[in-house]
Amino acid sequence: MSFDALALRREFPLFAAVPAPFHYLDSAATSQIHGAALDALVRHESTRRANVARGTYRLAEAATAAYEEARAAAARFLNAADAGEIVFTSGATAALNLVAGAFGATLQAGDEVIVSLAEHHSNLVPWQLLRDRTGVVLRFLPLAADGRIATEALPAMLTPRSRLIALTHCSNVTGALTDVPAVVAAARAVGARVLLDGAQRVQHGPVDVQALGVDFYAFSGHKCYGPGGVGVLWGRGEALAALPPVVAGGGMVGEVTPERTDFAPPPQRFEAGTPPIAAAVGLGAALDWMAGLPWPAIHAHERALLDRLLRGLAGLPGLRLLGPADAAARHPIVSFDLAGLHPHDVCQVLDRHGVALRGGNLCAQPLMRHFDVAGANRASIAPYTTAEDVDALLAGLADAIRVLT
Amino acid sequence: MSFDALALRREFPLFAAVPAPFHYLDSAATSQIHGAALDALVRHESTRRANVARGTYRLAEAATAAYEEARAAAARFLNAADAGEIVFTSGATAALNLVAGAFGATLQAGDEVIVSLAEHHSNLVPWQLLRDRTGVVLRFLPLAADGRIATEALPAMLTPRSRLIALTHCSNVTGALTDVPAVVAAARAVGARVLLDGAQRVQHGPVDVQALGVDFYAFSGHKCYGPGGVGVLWGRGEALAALPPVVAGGGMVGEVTPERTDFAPPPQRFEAGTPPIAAAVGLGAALDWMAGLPWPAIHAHERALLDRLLRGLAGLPGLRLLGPADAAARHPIVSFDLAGLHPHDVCQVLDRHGVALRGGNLCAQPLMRHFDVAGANRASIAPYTTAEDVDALLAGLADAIRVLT
Amino acid sequence: MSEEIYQQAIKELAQAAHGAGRLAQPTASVRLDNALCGDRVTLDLRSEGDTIAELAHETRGCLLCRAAASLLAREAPGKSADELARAHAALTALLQGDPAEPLPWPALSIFAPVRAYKSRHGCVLLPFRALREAIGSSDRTD
Amino acid sequence: MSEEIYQQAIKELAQAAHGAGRLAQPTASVRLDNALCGDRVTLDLRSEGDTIAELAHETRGCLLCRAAASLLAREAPGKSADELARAHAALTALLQGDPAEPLPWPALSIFAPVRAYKSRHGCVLLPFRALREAIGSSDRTD
Ligand SMILES: Cc1ncc(COP(=O)(O)O)c(C=O)c1O
Ligand SMILES: Cc1ncc(COP(=O)(O)O)c(C=O)c1O
Repeated sequence: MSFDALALRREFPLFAAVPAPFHYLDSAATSQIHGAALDALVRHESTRRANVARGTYRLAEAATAAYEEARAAAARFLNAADAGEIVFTSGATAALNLVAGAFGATLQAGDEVIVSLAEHHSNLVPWQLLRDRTGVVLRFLPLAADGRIATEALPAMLTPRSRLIALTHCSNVTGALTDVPAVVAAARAVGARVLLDGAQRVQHGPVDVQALGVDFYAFSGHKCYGPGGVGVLWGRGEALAALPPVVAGGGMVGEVTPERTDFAPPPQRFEAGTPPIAAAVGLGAALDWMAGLPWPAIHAHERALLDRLLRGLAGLPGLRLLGPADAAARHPIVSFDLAGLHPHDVCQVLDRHGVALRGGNLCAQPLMRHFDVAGANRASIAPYTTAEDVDALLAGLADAIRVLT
Repeated sequence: MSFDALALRREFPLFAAVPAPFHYLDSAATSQIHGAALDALVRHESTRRANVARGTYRLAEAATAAYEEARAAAARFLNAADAGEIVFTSGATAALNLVAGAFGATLQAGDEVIVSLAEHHSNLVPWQLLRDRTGVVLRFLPLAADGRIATEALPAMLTPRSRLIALTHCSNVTGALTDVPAVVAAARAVGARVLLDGAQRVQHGPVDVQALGVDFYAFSGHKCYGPGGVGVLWGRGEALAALPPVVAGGGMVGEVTPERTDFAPPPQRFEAGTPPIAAAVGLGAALDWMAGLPWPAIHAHERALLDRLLRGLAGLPGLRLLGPADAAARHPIVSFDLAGLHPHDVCQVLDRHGVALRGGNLCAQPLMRHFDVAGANRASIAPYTTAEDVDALLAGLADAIRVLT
Repeated sequence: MSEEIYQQAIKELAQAAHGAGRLAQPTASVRLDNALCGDRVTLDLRSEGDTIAELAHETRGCLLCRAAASLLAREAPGKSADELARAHAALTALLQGDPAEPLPWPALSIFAPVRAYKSRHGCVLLPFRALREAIGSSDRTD
Repeated sequence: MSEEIYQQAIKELAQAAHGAGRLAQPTASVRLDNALCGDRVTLDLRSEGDTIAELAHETRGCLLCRAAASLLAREAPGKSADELARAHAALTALLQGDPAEPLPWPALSIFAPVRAYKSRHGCVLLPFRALREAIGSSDRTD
């Protein structure tokens, strides 16, 4: 099985636009947008733009149909049982906050929510706000030394008050994949629900939420080759139906009087106001495009690059890998400390080599504390990444040591 | 001063794309996107796409600079004292909910929020949710017979517990402009803050929040010739600084530990997660474009069309205007009942004439009840509207009477 | 088949408003809203065993919704829950452009031109959905 | 003027870490974070009248931030609040590409190459912002 990353690159407008040398290794922060997604967005805004689900004229019908087709595309991508289980949000953060607000409203003081110490701030701080507001108890799954979530500790942590386990599907720092079957089994044993933060998972291929057996799944369009400003919350039908609305406005109501209002069923209940219509349509195109990719070949390609990167890093003086040392059960996201050099200095030197790398606390301060660092350098590999990108990074890191010490 | 609406239309990609006859009279639901806004969005996604405010490589610096320049454009458009007073949201509904959540969190049971019976659901239902959650008292400003907000009733309604007056700047049903000076004077007298819902106001030209003297201002990009999926909350510096965050995640924090988190200052405090970067950049381009338009000439053009429409409507049998009968102190939004015919039937017949009109409860059920109708037909006029559009509507309405009765 | 949605037959049915009003002693009552357009049907049902004995409705809606409610009220009495489910399914298929032949109730064909207007399908189907819910709820209370 | 950000002088200043540590009896203390990158300066100040008598800091940050803190700690003692405000303003102007001539402290010129990298301006300015806040807060407690 062969896969041509260079051919794939040509489908991404940005790579044609940025002059060489340019080695984009920050897809975990935002992936580049695929041409089909951008085209779909532009086509929508310039030929079919109208508000959705309200107008009866042809343009509005076409806009509504396109928006609902994007919902169907998201359902296919996640293998959701029904398109009505897809809620469009403005991003993964908004989706996670929606669950924190809505599921949180169904909880009592003393009920427990479990997260891990490896969460992105977007799946941590919303739960802290909930805790501080309501007296819900927030508990933290510990981590193994290499940063993996110690899901084996879960059964002992759960109690009859455990209501929700909210974990990242794939760490944005280490790329480690969470052992979802273990989590779901433990959750089922106490009747808790499971929310997965799929923000980092989705750019590496379609997901099967039914096979995973979870209850909620959140992700962002801009991290899976789609437009910015749109995201998805999937919720199992009955799980979504049990949630009250958090954000209110046009399009999510039944009867409205000054005294009281009743609410539309999901997904509309959770889509107050005009949604990001064209961005959702672009996301639908990105997800359909992804669904047609040769994922086994892409994973082999990404794996080869990950091995090349890990080998190269191992040869650098003072390099400390944060996260698993092997390539198994992870996506190709690699964070590391380089001889104690500050990540911003390292990334600045890399930039001279045309290497785009992210450095800092990576929105995961508890995990940084676990590794006892203030910040890290992170390289992330996507299907359009090439061996040249990895080699440029390795050369740049060697130069950074020279320049900075 | 002459203004050429036909020339202006050529700057909007949609008008070239949709075959004639096409008479778009639903700009109050969503305006069409200006070419400069769409181009700016596309240019951003295809040449400068990176996450903002985190990366140090050149692409990320360019993305951040473009995003912050969009913030500056919004500040110029609103005449805000500082770009730091501009919070990007996913739309007007999100902005209004943000105030309801954040300002709401500073209120005690028994504190009062005042809205009117003419509000769009997006500036009504969030306050109902707040009331039901916290015991804040929600009071309703009454309306004059023609649907105008009876701001003269405000001083008598206010008490020392009145904390916020949240009103539409321009009605999405009648186009009536709220008497803001009266509201601000009354609010100042009791120390209440004022929030204006500017969703319908912004497509008719720049706003001066400092001259208005209000504290918060909300609007959506898709209603002012910008992309969908982005909106703005402006807040006076000290008013914003006094608000806690509602939505949490990456990019809005200081130090994060499992036990506690501290928050960045505004506007970042209110922009959790990856914002709609390219859409904001597109919105900035739309606002800059608007700032350069000959507004007095455009208002004269809109006024002439409004007069033409009102005259034509007056000649139709069984037509009942909902809202002021004159063209003064309003923007060109006109809602009406046609001989008791159901708006969806009317709009369906209009569609055959290529006329795009919105019919229904217009997300303003309390106002519909005030007018004692279940729904209404709404025609809205924008700078690109022509006399032909208005004439096609009038001919279509005559036909609708014939077809439907 | 005419492509005019607003055929004389539709207008006449809406005008006739068969079954308009409420029942004194319904075995089931359902109120259903079309959240997107605000149309509302309040439907009362009196069933005897598996048969609809009486049906009445208050319908606030467009011509299509009112015509559908009127047609339903004219046809339903004396029919079984199964027959009504078949009519509902046939109407849905008709709107989706895949009509069953022959239609269980020939008059359903007046809605064929609505096929092209997806945003209006809900208007036509609302009374049928209300009836299905009413039958379901009277099942439960039997 | 070299365009290399990481000049020897920067590295040496960061390495030297002038003023590293805490004061036993500060008249003001300020902790300031760069929310966007997580750099942090904790700055202690002992002023006598209008003059900075002593300054110490704990800085967790990049080379630029550490060099700036070190330079500040070397230069500040004995200077007045006004002189420090002038140095702060001069550094800001330098980064914005509009340098005051002559610079109040010649050594500030080592930061000129940072001009081109907007995301790093905050790193250089963080210690100066912390000092300004510390001076402001000791004013208030005077
Ligand atoms: C694991 C994880 N969760 C959540 C998020 C938040 O996504 P967004 O910023 O698109 O809302 C991110 C992105 O940084 C992430 O990596
Ligand atoms: C007066 C008014 N307020 C708020 C809104 C909500 O705007 P959006 O749907 O863009 O969030 C609208 C749009 O319909 C409106 O007309």
